[in-house]
Amino acid sequence: MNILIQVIFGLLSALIVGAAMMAVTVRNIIHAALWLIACFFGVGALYLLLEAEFIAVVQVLIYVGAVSILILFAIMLTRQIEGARHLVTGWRLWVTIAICVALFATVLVPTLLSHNWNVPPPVIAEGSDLPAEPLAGAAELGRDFVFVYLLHFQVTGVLLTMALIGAIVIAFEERARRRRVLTLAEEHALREQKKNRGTEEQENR
Amino acid sequence: MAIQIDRGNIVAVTRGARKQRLLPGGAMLDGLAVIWTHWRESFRKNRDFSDIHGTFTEEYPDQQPKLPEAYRNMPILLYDDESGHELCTSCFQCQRICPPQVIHMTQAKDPTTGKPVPAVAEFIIEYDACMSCGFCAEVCPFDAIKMDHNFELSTADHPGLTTHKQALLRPISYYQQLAPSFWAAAEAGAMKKLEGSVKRRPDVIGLAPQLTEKIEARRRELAAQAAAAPPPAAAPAAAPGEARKLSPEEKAAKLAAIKAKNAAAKGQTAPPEAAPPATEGMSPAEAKAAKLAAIRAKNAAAKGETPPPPESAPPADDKAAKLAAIRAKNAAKKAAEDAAPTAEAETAPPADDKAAKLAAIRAKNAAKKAAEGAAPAAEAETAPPADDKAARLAAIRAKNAAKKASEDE
Amino acid sequence: MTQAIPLEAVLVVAATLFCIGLFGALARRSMVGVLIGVELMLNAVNINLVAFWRYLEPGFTGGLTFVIFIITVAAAEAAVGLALIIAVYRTWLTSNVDNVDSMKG
Amino acid sequence: MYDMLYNLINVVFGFNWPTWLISLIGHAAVAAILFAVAPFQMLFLTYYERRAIARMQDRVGPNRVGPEGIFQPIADGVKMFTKEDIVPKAADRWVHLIAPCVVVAPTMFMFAVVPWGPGMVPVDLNVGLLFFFAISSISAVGLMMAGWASNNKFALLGAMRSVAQMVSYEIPAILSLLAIVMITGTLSIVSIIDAQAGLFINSVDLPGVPDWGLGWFIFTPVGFLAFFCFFIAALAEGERTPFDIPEADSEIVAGYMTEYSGMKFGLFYLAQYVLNFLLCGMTAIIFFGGWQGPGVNWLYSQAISPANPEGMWLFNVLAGVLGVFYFLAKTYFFFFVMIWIRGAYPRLRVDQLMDFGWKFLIPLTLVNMLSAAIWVGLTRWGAAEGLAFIEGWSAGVRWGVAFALTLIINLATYIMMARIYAASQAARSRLELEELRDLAAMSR
Repeated sequence: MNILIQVIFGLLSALIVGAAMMAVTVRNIIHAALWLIACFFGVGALYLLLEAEFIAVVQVLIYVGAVSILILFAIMLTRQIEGARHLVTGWRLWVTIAICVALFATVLVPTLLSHNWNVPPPVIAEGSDLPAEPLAGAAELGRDFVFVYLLHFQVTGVLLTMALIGAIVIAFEERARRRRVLTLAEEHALREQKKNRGTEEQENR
Repeated sequence: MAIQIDRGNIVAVTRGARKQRLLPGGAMLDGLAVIWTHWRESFRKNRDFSDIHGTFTEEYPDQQPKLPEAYRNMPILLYDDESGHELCTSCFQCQRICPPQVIHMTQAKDPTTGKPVPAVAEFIIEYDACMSCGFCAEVCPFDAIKMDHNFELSTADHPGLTTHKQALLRPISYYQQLAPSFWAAAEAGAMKKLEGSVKRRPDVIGLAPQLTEKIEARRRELAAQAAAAPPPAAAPAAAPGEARKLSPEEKAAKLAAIKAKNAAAKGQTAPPEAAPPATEGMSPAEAKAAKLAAIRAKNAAAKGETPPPPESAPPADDKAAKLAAIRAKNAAKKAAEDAAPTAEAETAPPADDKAAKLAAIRAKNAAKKAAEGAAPAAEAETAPPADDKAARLAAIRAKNAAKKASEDE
Repeated sequence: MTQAIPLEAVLVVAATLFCIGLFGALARRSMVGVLIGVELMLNAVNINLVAFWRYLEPGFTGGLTFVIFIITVAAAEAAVGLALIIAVYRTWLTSNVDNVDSMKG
Repeated sequence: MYDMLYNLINVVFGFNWPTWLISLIGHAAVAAILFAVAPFQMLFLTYYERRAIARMQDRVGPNRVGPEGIFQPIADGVKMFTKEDIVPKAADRWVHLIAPCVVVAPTMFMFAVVPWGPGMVPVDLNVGLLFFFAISSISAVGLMMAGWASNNKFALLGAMRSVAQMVSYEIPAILSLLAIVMITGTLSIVSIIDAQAGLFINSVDLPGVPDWGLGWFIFTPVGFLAFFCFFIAALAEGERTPFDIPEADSEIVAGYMTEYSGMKFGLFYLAQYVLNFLLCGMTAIIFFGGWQGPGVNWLYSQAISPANPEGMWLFNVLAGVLGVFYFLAKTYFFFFVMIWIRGAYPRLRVDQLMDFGWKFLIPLTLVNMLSAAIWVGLTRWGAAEGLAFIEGWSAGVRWGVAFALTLIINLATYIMMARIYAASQAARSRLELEELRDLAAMSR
């Protein structure tokens, strides 16, 4: 069983890292968004591997189903799909790379590897070689949301509402500024008006 | 409430007051119920059009549709069942009115007088471009063109959709069966007009080809009975036997014309009639004659640009003779083309002999065939006594020409 | 799972994702690109939280709760951020970060 | 299942393969069965739909290929396979290629949690219901990819419409299911089916009812309203006729499928029909008991199961066959209802669709959730939860009170919402009419 899990983990890590790399480097912003979706999906699968089923499903539902769609919509609304320079250039690029590599190679990885995480040994159930651990699932999560983290839960709800209202307010366009799509009757009326004006001018002359 | 827009005027049409229901959405259920009724009733066949339920489908290839009388697909031409006379008088009304201009026709002419006859010589409708408007049938004063009910016209042969008279003709009884009441209304006038035009049609003109063939077959039979004696000897043909299939009378006419031309052209050697039987023993003289014939043909071709005197001189009282003249010209031209290589072959002695022999044999065969074919055809063409009128005429002319030439010498 | 793969491996994957996201957020010129980088960083954090939950405290819901909150915040952030992008695009007709500099002194 | 496989391979044949390999083989086998079933469903449903809609329109439908035309879908499949695959020159090649796969893959994924009969579920996820809808939302990405990659305005328009529609209608769908989740207290699809044993009243609400497998949620007011909302939302998600705006062929050629041909087009078709099948199946599972029906539970109690290892294998087969029969019968019935609705109603306008989803269905589902809460409170709670006054009531009385109360709430809400909605729509059309009148007057 371990071999299978390790192989799957390796493939998923490759997918996550590769897709993320593509997402930040490709020129076409739509492709970047699609790579981002692939990355989200890989992360969701990793959650499944980590036995966090509810989180995995939520990841797919929110990130893949909502956030990425939102991003795609925004890209299509702004219509800037392929720019000439999609990344910063010159020294700024090199500094950025340096920051990221330095963070990764000198801070994060050494810390992660050197720190003793005190991982408790898995509880092995009797008569089986598989671990039988009490995993918190969706039911526990739901109960804790109501009993333990109620305030946080409410605050999150308020945050979401505010974000919703804020997004609407920011993106709202005044009706008057919007170019109206004319109905058939309106078009006809306009044409008639123009015609009338034309004949009046002629008469005036 | 429905909104209707009519050139800027808004007309609001309000329906009757809506029924208030206990449960909103009941009208949606009513809609579903209607569809349910249709679904349930569809398992029986619909009987007539007053019944709004049941399956209306006609399963076409198995079940032929019952077409209404006024259904129209493609135009057809009518002819009288009994006499075989076509109703069409080539008045060109349909050709004129046809919106996609797919109707083409030529008027028949009296072969003896050359005057137009109220009959059609060739009638073509391009079915592939026809739009089935039915104007031609509407406009036809003689009820000769009608709309067919046959719609199974699909084919892989696109040019084949250009339909000629032969394929367009249908007997009146066929149309009568398609549209009995329409024909009943038109019958009296149409038949009267047909009688009028039949009077002005000589011989086989204006007869449906189906019947023409029958008549011709009958005549051929008669001729075979009458002509027990061998046909008049045919002259050796200058042109090699053509692979092209010609109708017998055409061949005869051509032969005669060529004979005449040859006679006119050379005018020194013996009249061609004498030559053929002698050529049996393949003598060098014979080869020489054949070669000569080829050369003569060339000459004739060269001359052929201007109308040869024997053809233009006599009044072309016979249609066949006139045709023969034109054909002779063409044949001569072709003969010249064919002869050219033979003439060139003269320089090479061994080959030349062979070629000449071959040409001679071919010429003989062609002449024989022509002679055989000529008899019945010529009989059929005109009255029985003048069995090979055209050929004889041409032969006489040729003889005269030969005589004249010898005198000149 | 816990036997087959050490916690460090999962954390390293998360760290890599975080650094890539950081690079994207810093180096991309278009606003949507920056947003994509930020989303990647948030996902890296989520992986960390789930991994800690699974390896250290599988019986408690603390880690999962945080993930849910972060996802909520990310969704809110995406909504507001994209609304901003659209508003900016409407005003300046560009979605490049560098071109929006009217506040520059 | 995996124990059986393990026994078969390692004990019977003595191969001594490692457990991970056996596990992989087991998963692969289940996946292969599902992958074989899905296209078959699609073939059957296309034929079924064409025949049924033809009957509703007083026609016969396809009846030439094979007896009564049953090989028509196969002929269509052959046609699609042999057709030329055209990619527009200005299209984004790779995205254009991947889009149909992205649309099909989630629908195949969704089969993973669908129970076909008692004990016949590929994976019993404890968040199965959420999984189902999370995965179904992925296909929106595929539609977007298809629409964008085609480089065609109709395709993009269709994709935008379909994504907007899917995202909007996912909310009422999930909210209406949440009412059921509140009553059952679980997200596992298998548990939801198990909760529907009983006779018109399920055995969870009223212990002791005879178990005929008819304790469906449709017989409760909460379940009925949830069904109503869910089925409408399912029509919109599956792009069925009153909501087939994304591929409105009279407006925008074929929507996101415009630039697709051959088997890529076939894949979109496949995805659509499989999704419809799954949505009908989900309706059957959640509101109509899935495989529950008279006799199944009794048969299954005699069979080999985790609860009863001493059973007879014959009963496994019988219970499985009967259960699958009930499930498929219900599913195909709902598909028939979809066809029926297609035959009856015209297409909505885009703004009407959005109005209907956001202003009518979502409030209705929210009220339904309140009803569900009342239902749960009245049937399950007692003094411990602060409802001391119902402590003494018997289960039957509790059920009756809950039924009456939720019925009143739901019915009143429905009538009120429908009236308000109709009035608002009428006012809107009146406004439009006045605007038109003004314009007409201006032009004169």
